[in-house]
Amino acid sequence: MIGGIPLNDVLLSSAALFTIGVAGALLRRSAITIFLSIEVMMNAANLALVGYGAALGTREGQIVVFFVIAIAAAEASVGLAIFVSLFRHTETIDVNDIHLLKW
Amino acid sequence: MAGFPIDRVVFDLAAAVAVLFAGVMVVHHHPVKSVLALVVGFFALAICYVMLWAPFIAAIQVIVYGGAILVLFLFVLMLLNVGSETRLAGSRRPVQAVLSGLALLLFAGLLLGLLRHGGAAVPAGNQGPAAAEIAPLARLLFSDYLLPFEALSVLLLAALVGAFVLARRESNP
Amino acid sequence: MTSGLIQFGPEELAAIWPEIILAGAGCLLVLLDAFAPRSRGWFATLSLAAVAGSLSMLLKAPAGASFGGRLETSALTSLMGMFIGGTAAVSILVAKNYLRRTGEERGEFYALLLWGHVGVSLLTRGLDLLVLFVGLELLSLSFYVLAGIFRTIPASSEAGLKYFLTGAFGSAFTLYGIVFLFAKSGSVRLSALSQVGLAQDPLVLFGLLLLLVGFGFKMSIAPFHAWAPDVYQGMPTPAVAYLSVAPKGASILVLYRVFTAVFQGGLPDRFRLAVAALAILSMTLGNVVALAQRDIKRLLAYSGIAQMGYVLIALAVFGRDALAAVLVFFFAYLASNAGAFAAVAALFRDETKPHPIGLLAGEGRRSPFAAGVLALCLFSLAGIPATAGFIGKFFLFKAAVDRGLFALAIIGVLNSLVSIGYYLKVVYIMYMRDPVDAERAPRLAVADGLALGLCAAVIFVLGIFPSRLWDLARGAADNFPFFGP
Amino acid sequence: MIAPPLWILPVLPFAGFLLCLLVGRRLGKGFVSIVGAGSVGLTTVAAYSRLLPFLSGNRAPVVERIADWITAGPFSVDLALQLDPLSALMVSFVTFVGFLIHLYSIGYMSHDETDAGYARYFAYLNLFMFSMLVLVLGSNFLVMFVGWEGVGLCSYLLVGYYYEREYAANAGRKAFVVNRIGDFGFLLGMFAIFGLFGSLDFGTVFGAATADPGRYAPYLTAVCLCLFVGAMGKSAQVPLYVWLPDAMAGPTPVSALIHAATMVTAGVYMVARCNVLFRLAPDAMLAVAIVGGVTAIFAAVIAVAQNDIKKVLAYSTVSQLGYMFLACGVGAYAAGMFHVMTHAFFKACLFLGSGSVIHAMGGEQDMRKMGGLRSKMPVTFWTFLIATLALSGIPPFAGFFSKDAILAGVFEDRRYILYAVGVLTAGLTAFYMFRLVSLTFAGSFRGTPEQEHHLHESPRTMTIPLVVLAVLSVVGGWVGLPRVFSESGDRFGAFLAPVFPPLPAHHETAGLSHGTEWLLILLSTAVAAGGLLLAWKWYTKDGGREPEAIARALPGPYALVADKFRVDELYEAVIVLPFRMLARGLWKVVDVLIIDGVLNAAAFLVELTGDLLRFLQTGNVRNYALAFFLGVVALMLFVIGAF
Amino acid sequence: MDFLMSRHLLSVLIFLPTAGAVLLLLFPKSQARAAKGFALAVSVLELALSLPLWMRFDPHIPGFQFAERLEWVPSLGISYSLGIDGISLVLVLLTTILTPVSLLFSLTHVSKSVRAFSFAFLALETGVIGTLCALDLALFYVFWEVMLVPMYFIIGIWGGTRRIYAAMKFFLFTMSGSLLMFLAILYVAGRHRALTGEWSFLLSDLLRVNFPASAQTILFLAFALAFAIKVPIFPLHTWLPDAHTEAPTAGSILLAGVLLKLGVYGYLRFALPLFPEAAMRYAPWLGLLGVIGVVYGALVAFPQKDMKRLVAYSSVSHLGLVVVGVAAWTSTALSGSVLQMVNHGLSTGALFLLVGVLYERRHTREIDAYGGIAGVLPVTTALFLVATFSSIGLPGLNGFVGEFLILLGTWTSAHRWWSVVAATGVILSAIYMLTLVQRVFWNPLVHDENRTLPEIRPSELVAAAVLVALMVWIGVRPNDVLDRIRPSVDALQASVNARRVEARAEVPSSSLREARR
Repeated sequence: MIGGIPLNDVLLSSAALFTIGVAGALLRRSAITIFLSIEVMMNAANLALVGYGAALGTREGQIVVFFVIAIAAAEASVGLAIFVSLFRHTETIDVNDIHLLKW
Repeated sequence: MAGFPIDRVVFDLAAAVAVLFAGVMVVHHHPVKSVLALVVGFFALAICYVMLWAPFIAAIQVIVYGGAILVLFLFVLMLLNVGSETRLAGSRRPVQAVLSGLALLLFAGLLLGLLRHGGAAVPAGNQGPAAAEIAPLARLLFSDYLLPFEALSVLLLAALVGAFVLARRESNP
Repeated sequence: MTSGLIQFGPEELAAIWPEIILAGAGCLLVLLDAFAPRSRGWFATLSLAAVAGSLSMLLKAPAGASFGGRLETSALTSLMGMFIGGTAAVSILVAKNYLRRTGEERGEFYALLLWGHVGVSLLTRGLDLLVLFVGLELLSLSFYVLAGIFRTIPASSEAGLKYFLTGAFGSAFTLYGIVFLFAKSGSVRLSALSQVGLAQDPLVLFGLLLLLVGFGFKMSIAPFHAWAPDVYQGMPTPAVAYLSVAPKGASILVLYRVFTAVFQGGLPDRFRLAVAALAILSMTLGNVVALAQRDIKRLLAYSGIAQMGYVLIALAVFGRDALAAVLVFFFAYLASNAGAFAAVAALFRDETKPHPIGLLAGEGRRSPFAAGVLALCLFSLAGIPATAGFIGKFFLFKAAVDRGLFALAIIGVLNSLVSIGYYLKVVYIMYMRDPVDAERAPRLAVADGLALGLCAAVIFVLGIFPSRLWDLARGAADNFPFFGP
Repeated sequence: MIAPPLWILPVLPFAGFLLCLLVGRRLGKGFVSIVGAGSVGLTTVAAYSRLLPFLSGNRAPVVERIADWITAGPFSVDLALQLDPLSALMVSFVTFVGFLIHLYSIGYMSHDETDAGYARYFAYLNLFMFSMLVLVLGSNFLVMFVGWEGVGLCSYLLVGYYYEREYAANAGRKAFVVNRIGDFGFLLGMFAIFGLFGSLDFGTVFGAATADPGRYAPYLTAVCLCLFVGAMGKSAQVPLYVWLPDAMAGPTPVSALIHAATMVTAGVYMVARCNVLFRLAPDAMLAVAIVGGVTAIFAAVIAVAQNDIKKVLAYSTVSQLGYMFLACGVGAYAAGMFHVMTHAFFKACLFLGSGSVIHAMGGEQDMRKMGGLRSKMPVTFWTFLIATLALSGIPPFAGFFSKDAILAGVFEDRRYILYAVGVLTAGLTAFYMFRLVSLTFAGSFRGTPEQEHHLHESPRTMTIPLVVLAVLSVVGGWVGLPRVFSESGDRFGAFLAPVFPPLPAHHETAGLSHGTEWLLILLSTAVAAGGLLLAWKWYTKDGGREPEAIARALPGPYALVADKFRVDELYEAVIVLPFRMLARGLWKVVDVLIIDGVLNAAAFLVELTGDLLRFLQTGNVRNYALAFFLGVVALMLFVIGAF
Repeated sequence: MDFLMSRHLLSVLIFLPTAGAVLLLLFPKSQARAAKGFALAVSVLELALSLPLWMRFDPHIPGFQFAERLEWVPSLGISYSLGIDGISLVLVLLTTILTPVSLLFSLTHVSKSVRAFSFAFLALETGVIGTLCALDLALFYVFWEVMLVPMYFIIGIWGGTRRIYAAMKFFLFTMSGSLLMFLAILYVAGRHRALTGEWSFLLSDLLRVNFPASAQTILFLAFALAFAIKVPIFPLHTWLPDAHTEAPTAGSILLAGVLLKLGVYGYLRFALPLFPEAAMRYAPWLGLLGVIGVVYGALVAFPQKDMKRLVAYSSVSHLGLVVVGVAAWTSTALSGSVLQMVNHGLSTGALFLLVGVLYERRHTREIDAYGGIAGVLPVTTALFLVATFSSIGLPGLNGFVGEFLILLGTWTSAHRWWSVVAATGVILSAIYMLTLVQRVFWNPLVHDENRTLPEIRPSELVAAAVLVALMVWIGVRPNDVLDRIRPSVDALQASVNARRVEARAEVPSSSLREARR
């Protein structure tokens, strides 16, 4: 229990978020949406981290989350840059239409 | 503390909202709308963090995620003005969709099964709301976590340069 | 443990110098590129110096854990340092001429390479899940960019996209795994993982599994390999030379660290079986599909997938000799694989096109040295004796046989039989087919020659005098915090 | 007179061989003639200078060890030569006849051959002399086998001497291969002997056998049969005789030397040499006798219907060899060897005579195109006639005595059927020989005019040997007179006696009474004379009308005989063809189809799998992510699905 | 120098060719002929250096001579240890003789990237001699595999039309066998460690290890497979005709002359002594396959249309006989087998060489393209005849001695019928070889282009003459060779039989391990 909040609620919602993230990553075709879904997955992790941290009474959880968020930001900038530079060639970011390299 | 478990209700509501909007993000065809849905989801998450005695995290969640990252997404979307996905995902290759669906169900099932063992190994610490203080967090960051913190700085620098290299217009110097 | 003072003493400094040098050199390169474009010709040299410097600092650094037990300095890390340093050196040498040829001789390339190198170095030294994660991300981010750095070439950008999406996806899983390890040990330190009872806890197993997946992804182990062929094909070859070697070695080391921390009584059977299954899948898929490849870089990618399968055998064996074998194997793999990519960079002159094997026809006579080294590297990868590759396989299979994993060993050798099929295919195309175009080959650039010569030398020396390295590796493995057998 | 060591004998012709082979073609015919014939001449001299003391001495076997040869494990054999009455006999006429034929060859070959060919011819001939001497002088089975194979090799080379003629090349190959079939038996025989006696040395083996017959007798039948297979191959016995008629493709002197006088009798020599073993194996002896008898009559019948002069002589040789084995088979080894010797004289004479005829006819061998040569080449005719009489067994010519001795031996051994066969053969022999003489020398010439104009007597080098041999064909038999003429007459048998030691537990048949012996002599002589007269009447007096009548009367049998009972065709159909098909089948089916097929299929499958799996790499990131995720789920199921 | 000659002669012999090969690279492309000459000189020097081996070899010492030992990977007990006994001695000399012969032949015939060609040959020589001298399993394996690479290039670069297929087939076949042997070696060493606590790959050490029957069987099969493929034994032989046919002449000479022998050699040196029980249990099967090989090879050789292919199949037949001799396991048969390996090297080497002589003039291996050329090429014909008769075992030439000893020894063994069936090879070999001779050299000369074929060149003549001389020498004085072989063979048998006895008396190894603890 964290205050009045059972840890399981936290974990369940985190799990739900993670699964949804995976689902998005697998089912969407726009590279951007896929990336968004991946962000959701990381947030799921964050939620679990904070929850555990609180449950264990250590701040490490929050520390890790802090790092994760920073990293997520960095990833976002790089990723979007990649999208942009790719878009210059292909005029699309629909991954179904991006298969120059295959087989 | 007996009585109405206000904390829990609030947390669950917020979590529900977060999950809901994450779902919306996934199913919505138009990327922009997806982003906006996600903004809401992240705000809800921020609330969860508050409820979990992590106001600082909540703050950067709002600022960095909601404020920076998603906005960046929006910019890019505008820049490339990508329209909504014409067809629903995978309708061209049903295999992908079907397999993903099955795998997801399995995964979710296993995850739920696992979380039965979710209880923390260590009994809950007694510091309680004290965890919410930010100063010790900062101290930790610069003492105990100095190494990863510095590494993070390199990482950000790399990301910066990288983004610059990639997004620069024409290649000849 | 958390007092208020900033904990940064001389020993911390001594321990972190190598990374500082690399990161600093990176910044310097970027600045020079911006403000003194003239000096571009010297970038490669500068980066080499940085790598060398950091390595020397690493070797000088006093052994022990620093940063509150988050950073290790030991015989093991210095050995790994030599390994990744060597990889970096080769890819920088290759990059020199390659970039000039493609008109992309920019500081950023080297800078990103060095920063990625910092990430790998942290992976090899980190004793803390957070450090490891940051290192992983640092590595990944730099190479996402390097993959797509040729913005004028669609293939390159596509490689960037694919690597980025799959990589981000993968690291999300890694992160989730870290969450559960943290949850159960209450800390992100590896040392905390070695508490009693964790080895049985399903959540911990789940976390370890996700780590296995995440780092297996970096090692391009089937079924987490799919990115490798596409990315290798589109990525600038020098970067591939690095990416296809150093991170893999670092990753297996990380897995060893984490697993040994948790499983003090040896791997649980199901876990060992799972690893073995991955190994078999990787070997078989990699080798069989490689047979069908037409593009040399894709072929090497699949060969790499197969080779990592062999490495996983050592993980399944899970013992000191096995770890030492892995170390030796990776030195051999460095020389052979990086050497192969170096040769590819030297032999294919047009970067905008793919690298079909057929173009190599007759190179055996047109450019004897590069072709010769490529052939040598391929023979080494195939594990022909008197080359380093044989030594690597020798110790791996020896470990497996000693542990009684005969089935695994037999499948392994049968696979290497299959692998001969495609390695020799390349060789005979180079030597037994006539050139497609009669035009004389441009003479080999100094840097390329240096890189190739280096790899060839290592392949022979290691192949003929393995004793020294083996003893080093064995020593390094000895003071590895093994609790188990 | 100094007695040279035995090794000189083979070494001299070998030296001649080397000289002719290496420098002969450059130094020309004169040189080759001198070296070729000279070396053999020297050999002859050396041989006799060695033999005469031996004859005068106590005739105890002399073994001269040259060197050790092969030693491996328990097996060890020396290079050693031995001189005993048997080998002495062989050496005496081998060297002498050989020398004569070398002389003859000088004249015969000098015309139409290039220097190279001439040198090659004499080289081979010398090599043959070497091998033959090794064969007869060898003091153990292995050295003997060296000569055995060596003569086979020379026969192969000389039969195929006109290599650019396909039939000659075929004949040479056939000769060697059929001989090899025999050698197969010989080898097994040697193995068995070594297995039994632990040695291949004649002295040791025969000594052991005589010492303790009871111990070895049970195994010896098999051993002897193996050895006899070898003899059958070398001495052209049914069913392995087929190579000898074809071997006539070689130059005629070769036929005379190798395929009449010397090599083909090696089988008889070998059986005689092993008489100890054979006599301990009665069943084997019987087999030898039967094979001999069958061969004798069979070949004689074929000879009756042949028109090629050399073919007739060839089949006659086969038939006579049968005689010799018949003798050995009934234990009359001395008689057999006696016939070997006399046969060497008159058959060599006949072949050389036919050679001189063919020479004169410009290569023509078909008797139907000859006739009336008597006046054109008298020397040839008279010598030929004498030899014919000798072969036909007309007293007092050589053949009479040897043949009579054989028949007597057969009768003595109570093999009456075989005796009948022998007598019948004698009649046939006389018949076809006089058919030959009549067709060739009597009557009028039937060839082309320019052949007729070209006819001439042969040069000295050819006629002298003819005369010498003719003389020998007359007197050669007088060394072995039947007992009815004089008790001590059989000097020949007495001479060879030590080679055929009495065996314990082996009954010696009591000799025949004089009366029976007289009868036998008269009978055989009468039959011979009858055949002779019939042939003379049919072919000389009334120019061969009856035979044609007979041929027309029963065409089937006649054609069968004329086609040599179509044995070659039979072998072709039953052995050669299946062999070819089997070989080809194994290659195409087992090698190509099965083994390589399986392997290539496996390789192909692997490649195919690769080609298919390759397309899993769709290039679509979402599939990659899915693969990744599926991997995760699978691992979870496997590792923690249990919990 | 004396130091080298006296105490490191084997090492000198092993690495002299490599050194020469490295020096070859210094020659400029233009100096092709000089490079060839140099390579030839090196191989001749090698031959000269190998003669002292023959002289100083003491037949009365059964053990290994000229021994050398250096630590190589001490922590694993892998050592660079060399030594030869009579068996390896004769094969080493065969190698040092055939290499210059093939280089001498190539002197006038190879034009395509000459330096590489000579390099490959010298490297090959190193590999072969190393394999023959190694007394440490790891070292042996290294040389054993290293051999493949130069041979692969020799076939693949300078070979005939289907050379790539042939080279690939050769490499994969051989590799597939040796990889399992590799694991077996590892297991054997590991077992030694388990029993004694010491790592060692040294043959002499591993010979002290006894293996449980089950393991022994598997290990033996692993070894035997590797060697059987190399020999090659009947069902595994199909790589050989392709490799021989496509390889350049010089390559065929060494392939047939030397490489095939290494299979039998390895079997005698390692498989038999290490796993005597299993070896004896499977000897009947081995002999059976050998017998089949004799007959099968001879039969299949007969219908061949390609000269080299025919000779290749004859090799299958001859080596089948060698295998029979080994399986028969009597000292006569064993000596015969070892001697026959040398004989086969000489005769088949000569045959390939002379076929090469024809090929270089006519540029086809089709038998039907020839016929009646005996008159055009008398010397070649004569040489070919000698080689032929040596290969079909005519007494007075080398082939006969070996063949006879094997058959005789087999007859005295427990498997008499092997020798009966194998003896039919005497007939069959005559059939196919004489058919070949007739169709090539005799019969009418039908193809006019054959009328003008130039006669054999001096260099070729010398190369062939050397072989012919050796054939005659061994045929007449086989004891010069046998005396050196015999003691080693006896020692081999003695040790194997001793181990079998000891193995029966051996306490279960597990309890033995307890004892060691």
